[in-house]
Amino acid sequence: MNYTTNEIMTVAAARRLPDGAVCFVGIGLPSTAANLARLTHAPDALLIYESGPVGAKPDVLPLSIGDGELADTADMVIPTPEIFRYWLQGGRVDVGFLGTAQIDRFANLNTTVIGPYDHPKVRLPGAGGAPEIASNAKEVLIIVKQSARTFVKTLDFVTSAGHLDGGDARERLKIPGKGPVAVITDLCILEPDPVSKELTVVSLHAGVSPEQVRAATGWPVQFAANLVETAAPTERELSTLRALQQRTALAHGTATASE
Amino acid sequence: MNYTTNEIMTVAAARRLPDGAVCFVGIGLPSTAANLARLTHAPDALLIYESGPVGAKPDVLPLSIGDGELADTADMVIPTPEIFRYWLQGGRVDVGFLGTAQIDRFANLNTTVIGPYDHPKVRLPGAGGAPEIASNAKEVLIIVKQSARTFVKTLDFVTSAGHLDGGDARERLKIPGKGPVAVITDLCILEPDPVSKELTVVSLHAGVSPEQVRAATGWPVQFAANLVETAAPTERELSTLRALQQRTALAHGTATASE
Amino acid sequence: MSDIVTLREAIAHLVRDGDCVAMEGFTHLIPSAAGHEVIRQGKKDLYLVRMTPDLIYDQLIGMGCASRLRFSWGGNPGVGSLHRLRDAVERGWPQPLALEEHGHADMANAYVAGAANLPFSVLRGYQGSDLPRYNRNIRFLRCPFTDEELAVSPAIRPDVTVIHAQKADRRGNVLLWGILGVQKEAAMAAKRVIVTVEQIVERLDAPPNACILPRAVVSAVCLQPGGAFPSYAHGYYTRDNPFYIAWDDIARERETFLAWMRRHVLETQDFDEFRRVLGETQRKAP
Amino acid sequence: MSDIVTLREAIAHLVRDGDCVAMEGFTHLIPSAAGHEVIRQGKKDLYLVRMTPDLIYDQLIGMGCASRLRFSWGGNPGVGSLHRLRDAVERGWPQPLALEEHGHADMANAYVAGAANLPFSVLRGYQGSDLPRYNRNIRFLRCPFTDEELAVSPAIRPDVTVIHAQKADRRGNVLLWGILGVQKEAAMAAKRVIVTVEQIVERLDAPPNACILPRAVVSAVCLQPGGAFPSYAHGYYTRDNPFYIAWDDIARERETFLAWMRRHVLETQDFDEFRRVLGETQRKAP
Repeated sequence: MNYTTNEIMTVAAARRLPDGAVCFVGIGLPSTAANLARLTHAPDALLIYESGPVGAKPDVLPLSIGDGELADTADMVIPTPEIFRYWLQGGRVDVGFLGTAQIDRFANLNTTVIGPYDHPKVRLPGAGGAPEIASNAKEVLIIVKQSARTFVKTLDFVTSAGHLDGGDARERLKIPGKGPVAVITDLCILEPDPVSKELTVVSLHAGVSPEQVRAATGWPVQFAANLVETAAPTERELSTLRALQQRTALAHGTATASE
Repeated sequence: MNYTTNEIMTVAAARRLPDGAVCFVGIGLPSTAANLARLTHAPDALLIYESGPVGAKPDVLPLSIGDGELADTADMVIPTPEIFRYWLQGGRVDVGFLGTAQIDRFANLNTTVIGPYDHPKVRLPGAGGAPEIASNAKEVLIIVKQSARTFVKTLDFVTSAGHLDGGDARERLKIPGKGPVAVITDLCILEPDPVSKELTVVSLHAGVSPEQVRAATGWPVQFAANLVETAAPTERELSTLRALQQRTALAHGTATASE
Repeated sequence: MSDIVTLREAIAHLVRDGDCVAMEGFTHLIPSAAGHEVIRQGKKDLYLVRMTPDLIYDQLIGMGCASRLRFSWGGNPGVGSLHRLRDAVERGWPQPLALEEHGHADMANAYVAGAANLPFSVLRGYQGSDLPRYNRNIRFLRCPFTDEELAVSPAIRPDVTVIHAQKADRRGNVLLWGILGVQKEAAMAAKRVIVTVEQIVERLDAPPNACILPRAVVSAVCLQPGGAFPSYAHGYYTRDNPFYIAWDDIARERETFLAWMRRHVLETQDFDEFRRVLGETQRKAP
Repeated sequence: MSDIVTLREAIAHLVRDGDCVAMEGFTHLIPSAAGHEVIRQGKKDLYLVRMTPDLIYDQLIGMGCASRLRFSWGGNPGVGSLHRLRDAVERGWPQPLALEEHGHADMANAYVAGAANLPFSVLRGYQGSDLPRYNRNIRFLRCPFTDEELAVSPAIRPDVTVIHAQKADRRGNVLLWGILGVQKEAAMAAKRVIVTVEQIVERLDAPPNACILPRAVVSAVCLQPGGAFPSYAHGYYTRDNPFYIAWDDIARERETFLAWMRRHVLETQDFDEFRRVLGETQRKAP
């Protein structure tokens, strides 16, 4: 079965969400992956959106973080402060699912500015919930398209802490969560080295060469000794994802909801 | 029309609640007075009970602070933390209506212990919401039966601040609310002196002599120069109060709900 | 993730001697059945927490289950004193009870802080009150922006919170409505949560923005219709006011209290049998 | 106590130049009609606050109404950038915009603190983030009990909070449901509150424990059906996703933006006329 790089990225990300996990979901790619997981191997994953829905089971993907579909299908809808205070800060979120504009070798994230903060070249939307998801979720999954513009040597701004300067930096700052445990891209899967915490390519998607990954990474990226190929999407994963995206496009009158 | 000392106390207290006021209501006498006010001159008073009802309009008086009748008749029922945080501490309560076990000449209140704290003669129920009602409500009304056991020279314990040691003591501590503006008893009405803040008898209920008040007060109580007689309950006040108490007795199978 | 189990199992597995236990309820939905089961199982040395300790706390204290109490108002609502609480505080019977006393606003804040996983709560209060003199856990700090002085208290983080609710679904999601008190915050603040319910249903059919505790925060759901007696469950039954009045007599003396507890709680298997026996002894009473 | 007035009157009397204004909505119930009226009345020098500034804030900023913005995520949800916000920040057009940037959790906390009349909020967060380096209002303090370090921010206390809701009754009590965002907290934190509503009814007929703003906290209620367009009002109409996409083109260049604002907002009397004119210009568009 043929599939696109976006599809394998989404499928590979979805697979990392354990069934039964409480998952704090960002809009866009994270939301697509989390819902794909829910519709395949993780029917009991509890999806939380920062606008208030807990246990959302959208039939079509939300275009915005506060779509009515999320409220209609949720186990409950609570005020946003409770989401952040009782659920996220409360230590009840197992997995935080994030996207980003820039990422560095220790999976620190920038969603604030390109260029200097006071005279930005590009003013990005900003932190949103990411800094506290990055610190308080028990673990963090990052899903992002890979390019040298995105995977940079030095972030222009650290919005959300990954593994900071590596090693036990998070523990030293007493950050509650474990931080990023995987970065899933359209080319490969990276995981932090157990000791140095530097992102290491552990799995290449079929047909992707190490050179392609190197070219799309702004630092000399490490590859795991036991580098594997990402298992291709199963027919069920692919058909579920495509049906979800088709329903979404039909509902929203757009084909771009998953991007 | 004949009336009891309890009735004139309740009626006199009810009259002090302005129409339209947001009123934080304690159970017992305060609740009776606040509801009498609502049923007579103050139909737009918004009654708040600490268990959660806002805008309660009970047809029968609650026996407990969380009776179902309060929830059924309220404009809304919110969690207790919101009552204390957003409404009381939020500065949205115009009048706090309190009872007490002991009161001193500056209208400080004790509802904690009789005797030493660590070896109490009588362990009273405790603070409840009173300390923060006493400090955060814009003004405080106190309704309590008068006796030398209750009106004491020195409190065994200051649970809730009245005017502390008098004068501008509250301002000096930056307490937000004005504090007690009147104490309504079964004998008289006392108000703090505008400058010294010492409680002063401003109105005697009909048939009560200054000697009776002195005997029921544990300090040499002051009388206002322009001491007046409390206006007798009107027929409407009295019939409304009696009907309320009758409905209450019928509903609860007890005649003591208003005490 | 919540399991649907018997109350006996839930208390046996989830409440341990020495635990900090919050059995909350603001006159509504008081977890009386769960309180009885804690007494039946003879739990010891509990650190009880509650804004408004009432009859079940009087029973737990009088039966020697508790060594410490954090609270803000301890009384029989609408009736008067809790005689067993007073006996423990005034005369150390059946054992001394250490008190940590706060105001309601402070307790409510401290549950909110616990639910939010903060170590302390901030309150605009206690000015001029003697409470901070007797409770070293009420402290003060200055606002880093305005320099105002504010009171702080340690957050409440119960080992176990026990509440009663109207409904659960078969997956363990819990719905409550009416007067909510601090139940939701007490549950969110706790390590383990036990919920007794009036009813277990296929679907909650909750209105929008209802107060729900999702199964992810509930450790055990126990079906116990009538489990809030003598308190009430909105939509199911009303408050048994005469029982609150009767409790004043039962609890006033140690002997009557112990005899009543023996007959009604220790010698009964569960809350259903308690209700049957209580019905019998009440019929026999004059 | 709330009065039922026209939106024009409410904005004229309750929003003043230089005010701190929170027009909240978390993609649901966004007070678009009220935002337009602020622009029509040419309010100046506003200190805007919002977790998720979107199209109406883009419009307010592009029309020169705002000099300062406290926020945590500024974008066109599901689409991309806010071009007018970016132009103000990147190139100071039509005037510079001072940013006070926080995370969502911090903003939500700061509204809660404001509603609770506390001067600051406490957050477990920002460790390792650069945000505190660029926002001097994010500070740190130590817990007086555990010595842990926690972040603090100034509470949000808007002069005016503006929200949209589904229903009000004739006395001015307001009911909203569905995704609530921080609207209730933003309202409780404010000195003055304006609420536009889809409908004014005799009785709210709210379910138990619904999200209600009683008239005691509402300054003005304005009937404005459709007032959340292009956002949605749960139970009334859905989100106009194509308009969000179209906004990207409208707002990308200063000239197209100004022409659009002139034709659709400045030259219309109210939101009803805006909707009519928009319908016409959309039909004329290819």
